[in-house]
Amino acid sequence: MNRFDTIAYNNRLRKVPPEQKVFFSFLLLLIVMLGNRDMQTVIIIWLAVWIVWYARVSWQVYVKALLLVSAFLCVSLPLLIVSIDHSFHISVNSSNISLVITLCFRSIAAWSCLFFLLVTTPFTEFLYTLKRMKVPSIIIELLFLTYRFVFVFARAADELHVAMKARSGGNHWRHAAMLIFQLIQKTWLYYEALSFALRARSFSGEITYVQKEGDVLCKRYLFEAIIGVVMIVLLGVIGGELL
Amino acid sequence: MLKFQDVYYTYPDGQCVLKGLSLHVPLGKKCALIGHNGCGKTTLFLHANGLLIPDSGEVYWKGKKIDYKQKTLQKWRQEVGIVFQNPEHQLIAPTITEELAFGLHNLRVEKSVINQLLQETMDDFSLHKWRDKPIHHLSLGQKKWLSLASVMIMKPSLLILDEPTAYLDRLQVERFMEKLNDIHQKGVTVFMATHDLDLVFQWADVVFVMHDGQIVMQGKPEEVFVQGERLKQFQIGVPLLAAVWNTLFPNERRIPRSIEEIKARMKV
Amino acid sequence: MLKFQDVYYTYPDGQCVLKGLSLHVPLGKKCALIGHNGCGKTTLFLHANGLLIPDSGEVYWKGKKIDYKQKTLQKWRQEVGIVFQNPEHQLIAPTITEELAFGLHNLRVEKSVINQLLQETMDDFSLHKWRDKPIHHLSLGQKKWLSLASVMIMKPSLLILDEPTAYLDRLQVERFMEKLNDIHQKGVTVFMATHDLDLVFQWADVVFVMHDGQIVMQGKPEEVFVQGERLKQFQIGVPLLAAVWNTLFPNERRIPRSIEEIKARMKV
Amino acid sequence: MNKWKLALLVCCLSIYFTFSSSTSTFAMHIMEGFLPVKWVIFWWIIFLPFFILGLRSLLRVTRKNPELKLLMALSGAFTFVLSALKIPSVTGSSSHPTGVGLGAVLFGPLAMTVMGSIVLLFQALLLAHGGLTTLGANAVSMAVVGPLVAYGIYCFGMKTSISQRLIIFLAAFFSDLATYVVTSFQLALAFPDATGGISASFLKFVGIFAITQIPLALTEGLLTVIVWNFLCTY
Repeated sequence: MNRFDTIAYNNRLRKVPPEQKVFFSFLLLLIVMLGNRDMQTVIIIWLAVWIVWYARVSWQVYVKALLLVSAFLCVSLPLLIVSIDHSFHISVNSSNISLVITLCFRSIAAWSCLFFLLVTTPFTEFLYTLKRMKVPSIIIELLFLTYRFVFVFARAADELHVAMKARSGGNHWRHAAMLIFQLIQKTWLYYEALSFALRARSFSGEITYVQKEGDVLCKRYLFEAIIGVVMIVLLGVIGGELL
Repeated sequence: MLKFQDVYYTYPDGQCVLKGLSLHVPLGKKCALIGHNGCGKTTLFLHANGLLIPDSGEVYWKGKKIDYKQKTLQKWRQEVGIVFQNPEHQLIAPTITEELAFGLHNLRVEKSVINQLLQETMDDFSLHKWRDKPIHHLSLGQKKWLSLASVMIMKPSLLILDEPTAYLDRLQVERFMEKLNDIHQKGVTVFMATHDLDLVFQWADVVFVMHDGQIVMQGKPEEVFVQGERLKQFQIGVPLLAAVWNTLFPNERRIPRSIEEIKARMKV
Repeated sequence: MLKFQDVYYTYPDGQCVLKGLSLHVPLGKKCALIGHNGCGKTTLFLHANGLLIPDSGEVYWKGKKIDYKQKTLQKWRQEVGIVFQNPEHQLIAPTITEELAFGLHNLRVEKSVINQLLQETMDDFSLHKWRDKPIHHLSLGQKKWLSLASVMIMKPSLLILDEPTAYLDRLQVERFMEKLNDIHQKGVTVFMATHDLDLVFQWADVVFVMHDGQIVMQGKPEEVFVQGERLKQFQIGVPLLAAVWNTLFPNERRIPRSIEEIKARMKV
Repeated sequence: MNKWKLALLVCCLSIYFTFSSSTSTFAMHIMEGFLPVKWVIFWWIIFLPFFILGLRSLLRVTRKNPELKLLMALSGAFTFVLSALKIPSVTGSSSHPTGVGLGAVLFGPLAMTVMGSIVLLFQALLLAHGGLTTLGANAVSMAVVGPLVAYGIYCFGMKTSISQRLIIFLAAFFSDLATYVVTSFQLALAFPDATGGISASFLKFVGIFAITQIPLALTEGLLTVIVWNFLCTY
């Protein structure tokens, strides 16, 4: 988790306005969901280029994540290929196989869109975009605060776990219960301390966030994105399978 | 400036922490509060801007008795800035800009003013280089620095700090104290609790010794730290410098407060 | 006793922290590690009982090269006890008794032995009076004390401490250091990282200076702290005592390490 | 224990067990792009009314007491972190809407829906688990049905004289089962069996998941009871 988050702050597309990235990946996601297999293949490859080359995310990270997702997929596929009739007779149906292949391409392409967003856009900047999209402020506030605390707890959990390991522990289910218990205590401690801090700063009942400003549209990437999307859509139209 | 008169406070769990505390923080001075852990320092600070309300006794701010109405509180809290011990317990927003703007926005300051203050504070605390970093990528020292900045952006007239130098290394302490002196130069009264007696000795104008919910000694550091025996009774020691000096020159009552002062004296 | 040879370590996020570190902690000595924040001290400690595995370089424990097999690790971790910086993130069990027994349970020590060790440790650290308290009701100082006890119950032969005195008041520091000396007297090697140079100067037999992932200086405190200029380069200062002494008696190279030593010298 | 503290504890526990480790079993988290478009839309439409109702109840609660936002965010973060931790026997297990219902008693059941969805969003955007298109479907099983079942069992249990621990165990156990049945149902609808249709497909999914889910539901129920014991004792 820390890893993807760190990459999101340090990749080469960091300075590209978040709206551009969010819109781009959402648009591609839409095309993936509606499009055919050719379009999905092109999108998988194209996004790999964006992620590894333009954003300079290390290819090991990308490949590892991709393998993990493929593994998840593989686990679930046999279930779909096999069909059982009422007499518990197991058979393999050829129409199922083509369904599964379609599913594979769609899933991986959709995942690519999500992953692109994940490694190029810091979560806070994603929230700015949500705000522009007029998502209710209570949701954004909660996401905003949660994001801050996630890393506080991640650290606490991590240090507790190291301390357990230092005393040869951490493999027992009872230790897991202890860890959860400690984290709950920390949660309460944080609540008490932070509510003082909030009041000390005249908390008005509304957690705020300023608009990120000064982003300029990045023409080079915008240009490529538009051309690419148009070409993919054309590919779909020529293939005649769009929608 | 800030005055406590006979303040009593008992926590809801029955623990009585302030037991008739009286204290006067004078305007424009560098004040230090010392005392062993658990003597009530943090509780005292929480009374200094109305986060806790005394069970009995009065608190005065700039000569006026505090009435704990919402409006008074809001103004008061803007004028008294507190930097808590643990920056993790103070920083609320996940990014630096938002963290700085948080207090201002709560006071419904106008956007253009916020932006201007943001710019100033970023310059003042040289935060520009971290600007794009999220708070969870900062080190502890940087978090401490940021929590000071996010309090100072409110332009308080009294700055309260709880153990600001713990876990910092020498260079970080130096930078931090330099900044505090800067802030003090600009007219802000500074009030700090710490265990670092040498720091207190060198830095403070006034020292308050707290013990068991009361202020038991106060005065200039050279006056307070001469009374080694009494301090011992309150579980507080003597700054190393004072101890060395007393050993070397037991008859000389005027203790130098820093190495520079020793150097100067040696020359004379 | 513990030896690092040319150890390199890079965190998964690409941050290179140890850059060819070599270090030898001698048996039975009181060792101190100093260096500015972020120089890699904590990472070094995590290598000292196999919580992290070096990218390259070797670690030796009692002359044997560590092979990082499960069995070696378990024995090693019993022999090297680490007290981490933040007691909040070290204590894991809900009660004091369970916390103390935690490590022993993991080693599958017999119940009767555990009970006996518990009794001993409780006596030794005078924990009886808190025995029934849940851990989250302890103060920070007490938590630190408990985390020391829960490491010492494993009878390690090397004790590692990361900033043990931060946030403690003078009396607590004194008690803590007394205990450490006790432990050392019983034959345990102690290895401590701290920013309190005066403490190091008074207490340590050997000082290691760490900078940017390497050990750059080492030796007896009197030898190390004489080199003020070099230390400055590593963002480390000089203990106050040494600074005072140098100012007062610039020609005297033998710096006393404590006030007692000054007193003794004055008599002579 | 004061009321809000209790609320926090329950809420944390509950959300935690909902999501504890859906990371390792694909089953409980339908991954991005897995569902065809029409089902994506369908489940979003089912999910949104609950979400909006939840949002309204949340607004009501936080307007009265703004600091509760802090509490909710803290428990959300807590949940998310535990779900991302790699500790044996914490992960490797499945989803568990244990006490979402219990948290619901204090926060209001619909507020739990919002918190649950937020955790799902975090899992998608920080870990790439689950997904945006499938968020609707996942939220229906984990943030709507699971909590409701737990809530129902809790309310029912409190009226009887069954011991509290047993109620908690049962709430945990059954809400987990409910979640996985719903997920199976969602998958069956989207991928009907070529010969046996939806019902055969449903049996197929339920049958296979049962092998992994029932033991996990049992162990996690026990884990919940242990943590609950700690909380009550100390």
